[in-house]
Amino acid sequence: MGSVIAFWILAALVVGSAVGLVVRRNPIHGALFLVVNLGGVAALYLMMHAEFLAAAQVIVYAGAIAVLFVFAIMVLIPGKEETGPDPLRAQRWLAVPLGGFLALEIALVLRSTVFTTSRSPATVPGGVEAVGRLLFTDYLFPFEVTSFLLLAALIGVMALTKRKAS
Amino acid sequence: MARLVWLIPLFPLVGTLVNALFGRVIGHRAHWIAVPALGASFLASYAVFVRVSGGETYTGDLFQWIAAGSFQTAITAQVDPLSAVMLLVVTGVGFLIHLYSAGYMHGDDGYARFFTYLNLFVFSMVMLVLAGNFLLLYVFWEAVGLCSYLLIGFWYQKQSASDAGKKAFIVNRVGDFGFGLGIMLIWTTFGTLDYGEVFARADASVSVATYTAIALLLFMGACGKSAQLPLHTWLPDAMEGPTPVSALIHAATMVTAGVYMVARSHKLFEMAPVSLEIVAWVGGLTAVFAASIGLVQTDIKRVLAYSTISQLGYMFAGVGVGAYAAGIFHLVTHAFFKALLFLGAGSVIHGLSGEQDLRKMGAIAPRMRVTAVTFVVGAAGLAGLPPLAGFFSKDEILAAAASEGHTLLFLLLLAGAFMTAFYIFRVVFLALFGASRLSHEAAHHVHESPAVMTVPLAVLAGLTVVAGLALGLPSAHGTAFSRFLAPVFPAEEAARGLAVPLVSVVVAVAGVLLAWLMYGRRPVTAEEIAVPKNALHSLLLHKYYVDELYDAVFVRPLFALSGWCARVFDLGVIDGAVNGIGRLVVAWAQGLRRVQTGFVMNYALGMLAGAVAIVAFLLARAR
Amino acid sequence: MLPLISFRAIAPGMALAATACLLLLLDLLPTRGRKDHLAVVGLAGVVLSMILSLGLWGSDERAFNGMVRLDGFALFFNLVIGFATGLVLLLSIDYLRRQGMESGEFYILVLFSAVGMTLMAGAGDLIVIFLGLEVMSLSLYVLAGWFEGRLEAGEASMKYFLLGAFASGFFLYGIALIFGATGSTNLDRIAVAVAGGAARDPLLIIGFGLLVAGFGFKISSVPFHMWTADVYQGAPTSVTALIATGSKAAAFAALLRVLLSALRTVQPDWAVLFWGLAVLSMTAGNVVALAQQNIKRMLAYSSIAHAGYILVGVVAGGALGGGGVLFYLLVYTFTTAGAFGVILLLERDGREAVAVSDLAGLATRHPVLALTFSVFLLSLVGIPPTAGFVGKFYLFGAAVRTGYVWLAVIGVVNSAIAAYYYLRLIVFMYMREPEGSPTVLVPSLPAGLALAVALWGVVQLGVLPAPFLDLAQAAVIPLLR
Amino acid sequence: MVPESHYVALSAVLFVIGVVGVLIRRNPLVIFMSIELMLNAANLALVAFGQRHGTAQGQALVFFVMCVAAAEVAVGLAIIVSIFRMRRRLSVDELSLMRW
Repeated sequence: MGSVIAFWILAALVVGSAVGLVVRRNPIHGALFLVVNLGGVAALYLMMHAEFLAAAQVIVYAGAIAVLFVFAIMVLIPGKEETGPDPLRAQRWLAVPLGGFLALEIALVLRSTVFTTSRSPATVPGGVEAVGRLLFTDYLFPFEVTSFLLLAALIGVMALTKRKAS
Repeated sequence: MARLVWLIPLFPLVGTLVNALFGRVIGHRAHWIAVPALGASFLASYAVFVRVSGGETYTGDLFQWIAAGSFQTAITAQVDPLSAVMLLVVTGVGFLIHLYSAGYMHGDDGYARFFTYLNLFVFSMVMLVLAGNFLLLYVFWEAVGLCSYLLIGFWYQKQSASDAGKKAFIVNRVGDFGFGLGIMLIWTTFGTLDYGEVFARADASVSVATYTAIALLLFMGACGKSAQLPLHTWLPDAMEGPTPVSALIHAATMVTAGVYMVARSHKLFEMAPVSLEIVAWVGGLTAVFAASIGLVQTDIKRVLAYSTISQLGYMFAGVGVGAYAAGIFHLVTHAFFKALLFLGAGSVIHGLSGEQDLRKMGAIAPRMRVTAVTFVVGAAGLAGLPPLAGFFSKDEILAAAASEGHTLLFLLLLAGAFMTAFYIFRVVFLALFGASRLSHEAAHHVHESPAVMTVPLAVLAGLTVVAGLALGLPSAHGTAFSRFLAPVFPAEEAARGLAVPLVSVVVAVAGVLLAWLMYGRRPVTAEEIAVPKNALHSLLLHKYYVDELYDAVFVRPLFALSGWCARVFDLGVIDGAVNGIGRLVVAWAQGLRRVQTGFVMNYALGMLAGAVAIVAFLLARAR
Repeated sequence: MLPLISFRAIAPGMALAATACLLLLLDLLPTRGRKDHLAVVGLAGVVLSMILSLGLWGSDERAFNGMVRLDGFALFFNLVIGFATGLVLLLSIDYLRRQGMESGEFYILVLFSAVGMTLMAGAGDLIVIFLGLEVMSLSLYVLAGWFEGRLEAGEASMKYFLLGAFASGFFLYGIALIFGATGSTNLDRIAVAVAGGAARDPLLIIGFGLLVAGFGFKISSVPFHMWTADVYQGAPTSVTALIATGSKAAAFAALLRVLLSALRTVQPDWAVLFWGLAVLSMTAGNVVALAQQNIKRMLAYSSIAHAGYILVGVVAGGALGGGGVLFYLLVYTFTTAGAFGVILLLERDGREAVAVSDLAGLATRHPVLALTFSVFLLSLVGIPPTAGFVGKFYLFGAAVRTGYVWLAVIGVVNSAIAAYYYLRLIVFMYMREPEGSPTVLVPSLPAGLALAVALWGVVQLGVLPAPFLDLAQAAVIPLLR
Repeated sequence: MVPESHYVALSAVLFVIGVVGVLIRRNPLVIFMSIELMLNAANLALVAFGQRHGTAQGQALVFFVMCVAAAEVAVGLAIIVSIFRMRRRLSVDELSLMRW
């Protein structure tokens, strides 16, 4: 019962912060909402016994990514943003129904056979060990590719910033 | 024989390559490469022809072109009596016209370029005739079109010339689209594109509807290439090209490719009688339609262009009523006399320093004797006066139409014959005889063309005179020509009465007489020729307004649609105030906020809409 | 348990990755300021990778627990990607120096993106496709905005990045839903689940739809195409060539592998979907291209149209359609890289000559270049004997053979419309006199070499396509087992 | 115990909010944050599905997505910063030099 209440509280928090991110005009507020959102999702991971991910979420997402955003915003934007009339106001009236339609489609997910069949009894080990074992066996190759991906991103960023210096 | 056959296209190909690569060095000596190349090619064709007369045929592959899984197509050459005749015409007439061009194009800046294109054309045309399967036929069908496009726009400094080139290409695309589909349909129906195999498998096991579809699609291609209704509009404009090009490509050879193709695939057409009927009627209607436009044109080359369209109509009418040999025979004789007429017209134009307007000609016969005599021979040939070639070949078609029970078609063709005789002798009287309407300057410079131009005229005139008598005299077993083609086309029944020839001669003479009464008996002024006398005349002068119709129905809406799509379709919902790139750039520079629309969001909206639509579609299908 | 570690299976990609790392080191050495040698070393790596691919021809194995597949399909695409990357490297050398933007990182990023492409081509698991896509895209985002200081470049980079990331979001959510429906991201296991009845699971259907949206972005199919024109126009021309050839080929490789190996049993369901996408892409691309005045933009819309043609082959499926797609992508790589290569050599008044009117009179001043460009354009139209003709013939033929006659008809109509705007360029080159200062050719030996290779490809595949067609068809067979 | 379908539904809601954010905001940074929201939603779904199927694979996949997100953020912010340096403005509705 407690877990159900916790879920609904977290869900409200996560959805609320997401809406806040999208609606607020000030990007700084948006970034803070993003941090809240990411933290909320981390808590949801904990509830699903994915402890490793919860930790990674806080460290990588909330700790690094969101901070980068805040940093970029502080450096770049003097004061408020998105002033003046929105030339694409009409688009909002299209975007929201289309998004709603997408939500409707995804709501059909709940009719999936996956959720109607009875659940397998085995509980999933969520600790570092289980995930780590997977990463270094089945997912060894993508794991190595990830390192390459990060290297590519690094070089890309270097290239973008180095040119400024010269 | 194999080596001999491949030599025919090889010579012009080598000529093309040499002139293309070393054109700058060779410059005004380009004809020393191009003309001998054609001569050699002609000799090879002749040798092949002699072997074929002896009953030999040849089919062989150069190499496998596309061979993937079940689908195999090779570069195949096929020589039978039909292709042997075509080869002889293409290389023979081609050789004479090359020779003539050496004089006509003398001093032109693009001399080497001209001969490069011309050789390339002959190569492609020879390959088109030699092709042993439909795919190869299609390839060189496109290739000759490309050469035609290049040569029409040869004098690209003239806007009208490059426009004409473009028009030719676009109209031909319409035809080729059908042709391409037809070939695909052949492939799916028979599983092969090889002539021999396709025709062998063409039996009752395939439905008539399929045959009809194939035949009509192929005929669509033929209509484009051979300028038949309603795709005829490009040919008169194609006269913007140099005159030898008009003679070679737009009279003697390329435009007849459609007739050749229909004759070649007659097995398929015969499986669908309706399609042959359509071929005949399109041919007949085109013959009369184009001839009637030819009645009032004032540009000497345009008259000849409409005449070509009309004569091609005769060929299709012949093929359509099943008289294949007669159609091909007319193709051959037409190649002679129409090339002669074009080259003669070119000689006149050359002698008048570029004047093409009939209203500014007249009375030049005494000063251009060879040209005048040969032109009259050609005109008589076209009009169908006996005993010239045109008489025999046209008569064959008329007789076939009459005896196959196409009475209405026969009458149509007869009317066309009358008009033909009239318009061509109108040209003769206006250009060569009567009163001089030349400008002072032109009158001063009138001169006969050099021998390099008049010799081909004389040779073609000779051919026009003898070809009919030698090949076209009817006998109990058909003409000599049809006997030669008997291995390809089923033998036609022979021994027709004298009624048809008599009627056609009377009609032709009547046409000539009328022309004489109107234009030859007394001098006419330039105004009399040009001013539309009544609504009909005006309709004819405007070529039945076909070009205007096409422009209004196809061209303008397409551009409007394109512009509309560029703005609306691709940008989604945007501010209607913005309507021009230039204006936007300026507006941006001025920092006007009202035109700054955030396109990234528009693009993203498009993507979302697409994703939603795809998911909705898939879900709906899964229900 | 450790999975089978097979360096064989990833050798061609490894060669590229190792070369990229080598370039990183070489770039650090103090040199004479020019970076040509990096491009040459990179080219050597590309050639090595292609040789490895040829050497491995005939293998058919799975490695790393099914994450990687080494089969003819992957190897064929490695060759296509190798050609694309090699040509782009050659084209870039003098071009970058001319624009004052030469830098070692450029070549490194080109190689990085090539690694991403090979990953996509040889992926046996959705997550590897996703990672490969990201490696490729992140490099391309940076490359697209390489010409710092040009407003268009920054705009191109930003649009490409934002929309690409947006598309990645769809792609990823699609993967998540497919994982939910089948319990795996491995293509083989998905195939088993689909055959076992998961096909009607709405989870799988929605997931697949979102996946298609992600792929649609990369292959620039309508309605996910809108970035194409802006990015093609704003990016450096050699990068445009890479986006148009390599990235499109890689995306098609992954798409085709997903469709043919994981979802083959439900082909009728997705064939209808791609039928629509093909028709939309062909038509919209060609019609909008008619109105363009900028050559790069025009080629962008042409590339959208070509995505439509290639989708025709996807719809047809099987060895015929799949082989047609592979062959056409090879043809398209040569043709498009060649066409962009020609444009990148032209300058007028010291700026890049990218307007259609800049081509006026090119034939008289640079006849060889004009002829080369014409051959590429004719191949794009699909006029024989160029490679484009054989490719189209094969694609549409496959569609007719499999019963999609109307699709083929629409395709043929479209190529007839398309002829107009390609030929307009030829008309400008051969039949117009220039106004104002003439367009000049900036000679460049490496670029000349690239054009020669591309020209060879177009002619070779047009005149003697048989061995390559066989290769393309054979490459699809392992997917169909 | 909360059923996994709840988590998946929540992730769908998050995903849609992210999509809408991309569509209605003009600041590239905010747009980008909305895209992060989309990735985050996918992560939540992956974990929930993993639980459902009784495997840790979902969690392993999320690990990769996090790496991708980190790499994207690095490159994306660098691009946005470089644009800002060039134009001194930052709103996608002002990035419309190229059109049609």
